[in-house]
Amino acid sequence: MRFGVSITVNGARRKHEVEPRLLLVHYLRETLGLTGTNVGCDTSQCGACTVLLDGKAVKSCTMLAVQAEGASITTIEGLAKNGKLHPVQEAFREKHGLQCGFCTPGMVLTACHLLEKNPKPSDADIRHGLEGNLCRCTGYQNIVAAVKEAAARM
Amino acid sequence: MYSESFEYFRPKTLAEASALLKKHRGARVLAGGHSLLPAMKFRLATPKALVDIGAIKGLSGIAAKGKAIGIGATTVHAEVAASKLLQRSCPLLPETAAQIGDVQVRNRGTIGGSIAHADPAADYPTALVALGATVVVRGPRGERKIPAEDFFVDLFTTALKPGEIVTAVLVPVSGKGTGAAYLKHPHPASRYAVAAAAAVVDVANGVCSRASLVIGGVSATPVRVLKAQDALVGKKPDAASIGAAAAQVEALVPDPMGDVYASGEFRVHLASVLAKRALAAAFERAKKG
Amino acid sequence: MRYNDRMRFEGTVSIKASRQKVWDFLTDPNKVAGCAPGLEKLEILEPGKRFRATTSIGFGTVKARFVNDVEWVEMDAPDFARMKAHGTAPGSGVDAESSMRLTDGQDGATDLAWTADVTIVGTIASLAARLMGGVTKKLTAAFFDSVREEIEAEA
Amino acid sequence: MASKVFGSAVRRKEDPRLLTGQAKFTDDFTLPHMAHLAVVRSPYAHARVKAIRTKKAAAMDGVLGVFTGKDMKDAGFGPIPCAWVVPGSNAKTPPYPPIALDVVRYVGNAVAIVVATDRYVARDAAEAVEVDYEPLPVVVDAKKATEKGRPQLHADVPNNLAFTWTVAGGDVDAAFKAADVVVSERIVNQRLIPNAMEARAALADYRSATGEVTLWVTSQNPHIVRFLLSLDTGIPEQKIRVIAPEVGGGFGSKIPHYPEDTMVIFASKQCGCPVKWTETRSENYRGTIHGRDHIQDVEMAAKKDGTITGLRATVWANMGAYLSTASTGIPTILHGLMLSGAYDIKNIREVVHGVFTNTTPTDAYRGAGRPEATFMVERLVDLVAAKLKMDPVEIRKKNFIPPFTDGHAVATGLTYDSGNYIAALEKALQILDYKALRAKQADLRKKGEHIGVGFCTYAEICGLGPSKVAGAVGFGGGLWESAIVRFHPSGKVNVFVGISPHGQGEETTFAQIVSSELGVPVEDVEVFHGDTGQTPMGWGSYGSRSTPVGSGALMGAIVKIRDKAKIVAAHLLEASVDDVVYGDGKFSIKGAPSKAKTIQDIALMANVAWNYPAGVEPGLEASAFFDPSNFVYPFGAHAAVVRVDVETGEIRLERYVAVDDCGRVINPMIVEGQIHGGVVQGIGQALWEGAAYDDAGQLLTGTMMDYALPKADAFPTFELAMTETPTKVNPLGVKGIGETGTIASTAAVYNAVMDALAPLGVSKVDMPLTPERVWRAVRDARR
Repeated sequence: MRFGVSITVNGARRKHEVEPRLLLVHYLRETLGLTGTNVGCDTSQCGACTVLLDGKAVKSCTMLAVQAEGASITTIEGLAKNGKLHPVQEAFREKHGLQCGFCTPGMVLTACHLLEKNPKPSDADIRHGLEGNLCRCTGYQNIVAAVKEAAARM
Repeated sequence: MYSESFEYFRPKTLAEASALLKKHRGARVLAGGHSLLPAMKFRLATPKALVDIGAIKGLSGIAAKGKAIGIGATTVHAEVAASKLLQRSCPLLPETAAQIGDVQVRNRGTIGGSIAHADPAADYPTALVALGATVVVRGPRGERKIPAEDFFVDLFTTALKPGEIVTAVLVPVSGKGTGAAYLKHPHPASRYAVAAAAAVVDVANGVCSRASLVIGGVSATPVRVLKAQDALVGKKPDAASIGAAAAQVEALVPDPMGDVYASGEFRVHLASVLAKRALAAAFERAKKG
Repeated sequence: MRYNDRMRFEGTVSIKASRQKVWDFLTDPNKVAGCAPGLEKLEILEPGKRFRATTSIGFGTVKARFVNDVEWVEMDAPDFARMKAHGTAPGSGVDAESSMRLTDGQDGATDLAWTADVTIVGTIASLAARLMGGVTKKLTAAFFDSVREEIEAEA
Repeated sequence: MASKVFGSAVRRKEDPRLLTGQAKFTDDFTLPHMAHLAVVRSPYAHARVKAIRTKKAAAMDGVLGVFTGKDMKDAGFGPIPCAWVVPGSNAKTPPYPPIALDVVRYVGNAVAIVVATDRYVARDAAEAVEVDYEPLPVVVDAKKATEKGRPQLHADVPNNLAFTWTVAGGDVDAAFKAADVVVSERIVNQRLIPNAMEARAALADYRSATGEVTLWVTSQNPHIVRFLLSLDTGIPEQKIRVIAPEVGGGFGSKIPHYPEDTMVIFASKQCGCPVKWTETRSENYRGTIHGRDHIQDVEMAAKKDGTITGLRATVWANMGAYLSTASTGIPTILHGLMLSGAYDIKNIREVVHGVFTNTTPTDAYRGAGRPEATFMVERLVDLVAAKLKMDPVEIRKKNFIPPFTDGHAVATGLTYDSGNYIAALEKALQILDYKALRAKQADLRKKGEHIGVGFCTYAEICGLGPSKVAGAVGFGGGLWESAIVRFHPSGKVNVFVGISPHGQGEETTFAQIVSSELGVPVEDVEVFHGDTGQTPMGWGSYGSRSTPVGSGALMGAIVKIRDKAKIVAAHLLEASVDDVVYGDGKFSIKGAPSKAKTIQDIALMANVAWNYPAGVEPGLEASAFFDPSNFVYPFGAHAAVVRVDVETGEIRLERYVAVDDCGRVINPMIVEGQIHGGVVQGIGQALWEGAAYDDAGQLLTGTMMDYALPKADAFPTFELAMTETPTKVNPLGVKGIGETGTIASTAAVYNAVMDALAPLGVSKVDMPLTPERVWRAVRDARR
């Protein structure tokens, strides 16, 4: 059985017939070839697959592509505009908020959502706001610094 | 992991959804999917069909309904946590919602989905039972209103009958002199409640006039600590009476759940400590409220 | 961090029926399998000795489909029987050994004392560790309750 | 602008691609006509495989093939080799077939593979493969496994003893006899799951016409993988190209050569199409190596004045069901030789038993052996201090090896390169304001609050290492490094290196070195790594070796470039080579700085060779190899302040101070980042992480829902400082920094928790320090 979906991804309307069991993350990675969204676990813990769904951070591994019908999705590929990094991306680079970079797309998008809701977060707000994203490299300290830096830039 | 194949339906109305559930034996309702999809990915749930209620209008949102506040079944946790109306009129629920999972989970998981899944380590059931909330369900034979306490029947098992769908949750508006608190010990990995306690108390003239204490995470369903009422009502809420009330927890669960992270014995101990702290916080708030 | 995952359950059920009747019921795969929670399919592999039951085991939304091969390994009619079961589900397995002893109870009833040792392996054992004990205990108890109801309904 | 080699926080060259989603990890590659592989894994920890029925799976739509261990064996694919067999340990290396042949020995052991056109279909088909198992008795505990009558894993390995290895120096028994005090402890250094955020993946493209295969794989050392593949696939080394593209973290778990590497090659060969396998996280928890897992019986002897005189230990190291690639070297060479720590302990003896059990194989995990040694030493030092009622700081100061710059020999036979342990500790005390902190602690104790201060003053061995030592200790390869520096006509540079970084930022560090040493802007340098078809032979990134060993090779190539550039410059400036001097990116004539050529001028001329010295080869490119004369020994002092809620057993980390010394610091931003990450991983071991098996060999922490990884909200802002004690082992005087945090922080936090609980009579709680364990310890002590 296949089901028609129409989803706006990074500003472009995309239409496909997909198997209902297809996870949103696989729709993005394999159907659309947007491999910036990574899969780090299978139980909704790590947050590597985080994308913005109608502006809100969600885990694309815990959502069916068919559930995104009619929605607007931003992936990491859609963040930089005209070759210029988004302020959150800039801040991550400035503050060394990434090492291997695998968790980074999810981390950056969660940070975008966080700053949208709370433009001037404290360290504690940031640490709490990132509880759904795991990073095994950075020890989080520079990620927290990066989100603060981004807040100052935005 | 990936789930098995299934049929998928996206009805536009509740009636249509009920009919689909009736027609497809073994079909499951899909709301946010944050309880169901992880189980399906591990093939621990293998529904033949999913009925996605995400496109049904009017199932989401928070609104005052007389002396109660209605929360639509597909209202996500983040919306409950941020609701000004609830923060004013029933602050226990947003306090609970804010502690579920993580940011992304709260952006997608729904109150109806959570309670229909009835995970013993979920947060909402404990709080809803403590509040004396009502679960509104609709099925082929119309609407039913089920007290939260009767709704949670067993592990992953609710009072829902075949074809019935949770449509809303009604929580009472808390009055002056009411204080409430929800405390949990989250599992360090999953953030599910290893043990939790929800307390709702009324204080009049410095004396406790009502005390509702419920613990979660320790057994199949939330457990109401009835004797806490006896220990507190009519008394001044102080360390002694609160301690006496919380002490009732230990004797209450003869056969608590345990796992590699926390034994049943420790869960019960944690629950009693959390109960004590939740009661103290609730009384503190009642004083201010 | 080690702990034993082998679960042992036991219980007694009093059934208002004769010992022979209870025995006949319990040793008839068609009847006994009907009491298994979530039975989907039954195949007799060796009459009176081995059968295969496909069951959907779990609670509410969380259920896994197990294919169980069951064998009577000891039968001492109408007093005692012991069976072994081996089941598989996606990524998981279950091994169970169950015994039952029948004795005469009060007023012509039969007392059924049962034990079950259950080991669950694979995905389910690790994913649902928190819940396994409770689920298995409840299901086993439900099974023997159902046996009682069915026999008493026949009588 | 050229960068400074030391002390510049140059922003990372790696970041733009990683920040925009343009970086390509292994699973991001899709080749035309590519199929997906799924592995059927044993749910039993120990069982005989009686039958495998593949018909139903093979008949499913989209399935290209279902294969068993016998199919692989018949096609000439041999067992996975163990590449480190420590000599003198009577080591047994039973064969590790990529797919089990008749017996499965751990949950997750492969029993069959399925190849299909789609990953979902491959999974469906894998579920449809029916396997009959006959369960066998199981043993998961390493100490028990060596006892009589326990289940045996391998026919020719009595008592499951993979090896027994001893390190001894001095006269340890005499030291214990003469001791004023002896403390003893059973320490369980629990099993951990590495959890690189990118699980493993492998994609093979085999071409039957040429017999060549390209393997994209998440590896820390593609050259080692190529070498080992040539041994087990039967494909000659020159026909194998191994590419480690973007690698999402390793922490040791991507050192080994894994069964799946050969499975995808076999499957690509059989099915005639590229085949990709991508691990799920729960699969990773069973099929990718674990780390640590020691049971240590250990004693320390001391004099009344606190002088430590001896250390004696017996260790049971759990190797899992098979010997993984580097496994035997971890609990021996990288652990046993470090038992003197930062102290002058004259008498040491340790016996290590490597033991097979029905668990996932273990191997290197960040720190690899050294955290197990450091924890042991640092815990015992605190226990001795407690027994003598000494301050943990005082006992450390009393026993430190005094500052040295030219080598210091310890009882285990190693010679440390350089160290100044007291300086690091003094700095940490100053940051802590130690006196005031103890006063505050005393105050809070009176109020019934429990805070604790804990220390770890470590020295560690890394920068692996001299190759002749590698050979002597049984490592199946060299441990030198290589680099090629290639100037293009435009003056831009490519560097090709044998190391294979995956998050450590060497593309930036190395560009910084080239920039500083040759006078080119950092942005003009691109560093390539991780592709055996493109980069020179090298032994990869692990053991904090990339910068200390890799930069040695890079410096060798830089010197060669400079030497050649001088010749070209002399020709262009019509001067004698001896009169040309290099400085600030310019080659000028001694005494006449205005007459100069830039490296860019020279690169152009060397590449076009229009006006060129006779007898000199055109081109400006140099390659160099570097084999260090010794390991390097970073050190430092870490301190933790914790608060314990004794009612619930919950622990809150309030402060963390880390003073580290990794010799000279090239990029402080990157060095600090390494420390942050390492510290969090080590704290993870102290407080949350632990792989738990039940007695049936089932992994109870089988997913990220149960295995607790550190999260952002559990930490304060760390307070970091550095001391700088250069090494003479490599040209830049640098030491490794990748593992120090993990080596130090577990003991620091553990000691802090025990310090908090000391007034309650608690001195031991097994790790991880879960609330329940803390609560029980407090309750039992009060009884």
